[in-house]
Amino acid sequence: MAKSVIPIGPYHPLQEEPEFFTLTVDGETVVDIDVNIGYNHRGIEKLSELKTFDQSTFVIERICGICSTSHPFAYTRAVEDIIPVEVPERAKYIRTTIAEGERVHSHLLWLGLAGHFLGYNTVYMWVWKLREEILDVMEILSGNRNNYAIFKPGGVRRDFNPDDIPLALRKIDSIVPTLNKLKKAIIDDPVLHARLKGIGILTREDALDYCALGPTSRASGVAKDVRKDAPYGAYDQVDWDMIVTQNGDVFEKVVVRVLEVFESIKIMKQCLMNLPPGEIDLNIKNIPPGEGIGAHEAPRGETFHYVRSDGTNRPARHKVRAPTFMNLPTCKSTVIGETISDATIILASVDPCYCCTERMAVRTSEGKRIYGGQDLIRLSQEKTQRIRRKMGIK
Amino acid sequence: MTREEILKDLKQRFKEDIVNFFDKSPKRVYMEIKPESLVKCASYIFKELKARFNIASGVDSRTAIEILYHFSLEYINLLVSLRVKLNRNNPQIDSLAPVFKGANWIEREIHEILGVDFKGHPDLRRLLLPDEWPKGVYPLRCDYTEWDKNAIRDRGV
Amino acid sequence: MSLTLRALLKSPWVFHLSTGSCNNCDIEVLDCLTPRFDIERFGMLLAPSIKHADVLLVTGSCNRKSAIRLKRLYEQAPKPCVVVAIGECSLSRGMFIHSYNCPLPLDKIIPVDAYIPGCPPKPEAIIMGAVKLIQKLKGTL
Amino acid sequence: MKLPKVRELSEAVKALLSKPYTSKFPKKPHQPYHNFRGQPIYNQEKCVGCLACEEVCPVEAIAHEDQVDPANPMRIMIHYTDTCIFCGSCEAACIADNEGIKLSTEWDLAFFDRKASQETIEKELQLCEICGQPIACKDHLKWIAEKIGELTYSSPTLYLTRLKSLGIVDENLISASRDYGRSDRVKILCARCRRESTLSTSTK
Repeated sequence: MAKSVIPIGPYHPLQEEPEFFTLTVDGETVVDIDVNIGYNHRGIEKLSELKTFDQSTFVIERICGICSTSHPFAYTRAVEDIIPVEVPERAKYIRTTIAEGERVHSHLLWLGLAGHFLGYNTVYMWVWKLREEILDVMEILSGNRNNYAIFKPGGVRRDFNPDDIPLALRKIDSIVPTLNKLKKAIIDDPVLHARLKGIGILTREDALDYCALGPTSRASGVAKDVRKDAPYGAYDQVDWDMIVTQNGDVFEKVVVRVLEVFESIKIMKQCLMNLPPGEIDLNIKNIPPGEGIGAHEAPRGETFHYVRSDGTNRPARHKVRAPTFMNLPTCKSTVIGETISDATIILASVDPCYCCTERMAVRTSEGKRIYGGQDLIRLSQEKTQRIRRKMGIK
Repeated sequence: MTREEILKDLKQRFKEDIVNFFDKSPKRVYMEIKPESLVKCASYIFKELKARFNIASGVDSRTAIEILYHFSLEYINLLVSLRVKLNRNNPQIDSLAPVFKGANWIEREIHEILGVDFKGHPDLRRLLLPDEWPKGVYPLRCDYTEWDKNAIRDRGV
Repeated sequence: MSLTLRALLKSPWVFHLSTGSCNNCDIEVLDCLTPRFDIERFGMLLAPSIKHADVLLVTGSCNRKSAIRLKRLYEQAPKPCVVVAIGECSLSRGMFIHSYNCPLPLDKIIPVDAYIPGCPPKPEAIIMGAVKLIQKLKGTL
Repeated sequence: MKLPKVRELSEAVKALLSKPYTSKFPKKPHQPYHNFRGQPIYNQEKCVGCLACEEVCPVEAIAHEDQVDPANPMRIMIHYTDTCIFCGSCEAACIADNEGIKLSTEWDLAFFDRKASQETIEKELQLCEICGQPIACKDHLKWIAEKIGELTYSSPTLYLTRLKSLGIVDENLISASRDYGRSDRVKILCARCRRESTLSTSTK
C-alpha cells in the first residue's frame, strides 16, 4: 500500500498550544512522524536579557501558563545558585505549596483532556470541575488563578495570610473523596484497560536515550525525580512518595499522573499546616558575576534553567529548557507502528502542548479523503466505542 | 562510584582534552574542553557514567561562542557542564545527535538562533523561527539588531 | 442592525485561536465550557472550524509564524465575524513588546471589536466581556 | 463488571438530587476573594509621583508625561490597562507606604477602544527656577524633606519647598531672574543648575 502523509496542526478545535505533526501512514499504521514547532516562539531568552533579575521572573512566568510556577522556581534557584544563598524556611514552604498546587491542576487538566480524546466527556467535565476548586485555592493563597507572581530571587513576594489557610485546606479536602472515586473508576475501568494498555510503549532504554523526563519517564521505570534526587524547597521536610511504574504504555502514564495528584495534595496539606514563621525574603540587592543552574520538577518533568550574570542587574544569558522539549521527540519511538486512531492519545500521553487542525488529508491508495478538524478525535472516540461493543458494554 | 572518584577519573582520562577544570560547588562542576574532543568526552559521560543529558546552552560572550553541555549524574547529585569555546566567525562543532537522540532538537535550536554549524547532524532544519526569517541573522547573538522595518515597538495605538 | 448580525447574536459560535500565548488564556476559555461556568447556557458553542464560527477569540502575542495563519483564518471566516482579543498578549503584546518574533500587535493585523484584559482574565471576565460586546452590537450600550 | 455500574448509578442519583453546580454568574454578581489581584489604581492623595512604579514595572505598563508649562507644570502618571499584567510590582515598590498605587479587586475590565484604555492622575510638578526643567513632583520633594527631617536644611531646594508647603515662605514668591551670583544658590534648582551655580560664583 502506498504511504501517505497526514498533517496534524497547527490549529485544533480543542486548542492548547499550536504544534504541527506530520504523520506518515501506511494504511492505518503510522510509519513515521515529524514534529514542527515554533508557533509559540516568543524569544523569551532574549527578552530575559533585557529585563532586570527581578523583572525576569515575570517574563518566564509567562513561558507556559500551566507551568507558571515551575519556570520561576527553577529560575530563582539558578539565581540563588550564582550568589549562592539559601532562602528562608517560610519562603521554601510557600514555594512548595504553590508548586504542588500547580501540579495538581496541571495533572487534572491533562486527565480531562485525555478523557475527551478517548470519548469520555464525563471524565473531562468531572475533572475540570474538581480543578476549579484547586484554582480557587490558588486564588485565595496567591491572588490569581494562574500566573501567581509569587516567586522572586531570594524569597517570595507575598506571604500567605493565616486567615486564608483554613479555607484553603477545607477546599483541598473537599476534592479528595471525588478524586478517590475517580481514581478507582479510571484504574479498574475495563474499557480503558483495553484501550490504553500496551499501546504507545516507551521502553526504559528509549526513555533514557531520549532523556525523557517526569511522568513520561517514570511510567517507563526510570526512577528519577529532582524533588527526591536533589531535594530543594520543603520537599525533604515533608512526607511523600515517588510514583514509578514499569510498562511505559499510555495506561501507566495515566496511572502515574493520577497517583501523583494524591501525593501533591499530601504535600500541599503538610506545607500549609506546618508553615514555619519567619522572614519570607532575603532582599538580595546585587548579584555577582557567575553562572548558576536551577532545576525544578515541573508537572511534565524537570525544568532546567541556566543563568549567567556579568555583575550588572540583568542576566547576561538565560537558557530555558522546558520538559516537553525532551519529551516530545519520544513520540518518534512511541507512535511509529501504532494505528492513527491511537496516535491522538499517544501524542497526548506525554502531556505536550498538543494540537490538531482545521483540516487534514488522508491519502490512501484508493485516492484522497479529506477529513474535517475533529475527525482525528472522532476516530479515537470510535475506537473506544468499538472496544466497548466488543466487550458487551453499551 | 563517589564524586571524588568520578572527578579523578575524568581528569585522568581526558588529561589532554581539558583546558580548564572548575569545581564550583558540591553539586556543580564546569569542565572546559577542546572542541574536537567533545564527542569523546560526552559519549563517555553519557554512556559509561550513565548520566542524563539535561540540555546544551549556547552563549555568545562577544569573544567566542560558548556551548555548555549539561549532564546530570543523579546517583551522586552532581551536574557536570562541559564547556567548549568556538570561533565567533565560523562556529563549527561535531554533532552529538548521532550519539544520543536527546541532543537532536537542541542542536537544531542552537543552529538557528546562534548560527553554530553542527557537523554530522542528521537533520539540521529550522525548529523555531519562521520561514521568512532572513539567512545569517541570529537573534541570540549579541550584535543582533532589528531587521524587520515594519515592526512596531511601542503599544501601537 | 442587519439580519445576519441579529441571528449571530442569538447564539454566537466561537472559534478559539492561540497565536503564541502562554496557554493560560486558552485554558480559561476552555474553563468557560466546563461545569462551573458552562457558557452553553447562553447559546455559545466552541466551533471546531472557523467556517462554522461567528466569533473569533484570539489569545497570544501574534508571532511571525502564527500571524500568517491568523490572517488566513480571518479571511476564511464568514462575515460578519466578531473578533475578541483575550489577555494582555493579544491586546498590546504586554511582556513581548520587544520580542524579535512578535512584530505587530493584533489590531494591526486584523480588526478587533472587543478587548478583555487580564493575565489571564478570569472566566467571569471573559463572560462579562462577551455580554458587553453583545450589548454593544445590539446598540444598548 | 457489576461494581462499576452500581458506582455510576449511585453517582447519577446523587447528581439528580443535588443542586446544580453551575454558577449563576451574570445574574448574580461575582465577588473575587479579597486578595485577588485586579486593576491597580492610583491614589491621588498618597501618590508622590516618584516614578518608582514605572521603574519596576516589568511590562512598561506605567508611563509618565511631563508638561513643563511654567504657568501650570504637571506630571501625568499613566497606567495602561491593556498592558498591565496585574503582578503587583508597582504596589510593592511604592515609596508612599505602598499606598500610592494599589491593586484593587476590579476584574471586569473589558473595553472596546484601546486608545481609551488608560488611567491617569495629575501631580503638580516643581520646575527648576533657572532652566525650567522638571526636578520632581512637589509632593515628592515634601516627602523627602519629611523623611530626612532636620537634614532638610542642608538643601535649599528641599527647605524652600518645605517652607512653602508650611506657608512660611509665600507660595507665589517669584525669585529674581538669574543673576549669575550668590543669590542663585537660594533657589529651587535642579541638580545640574545647582552644580553650576555652586562651581561658578563669578558672573559669566
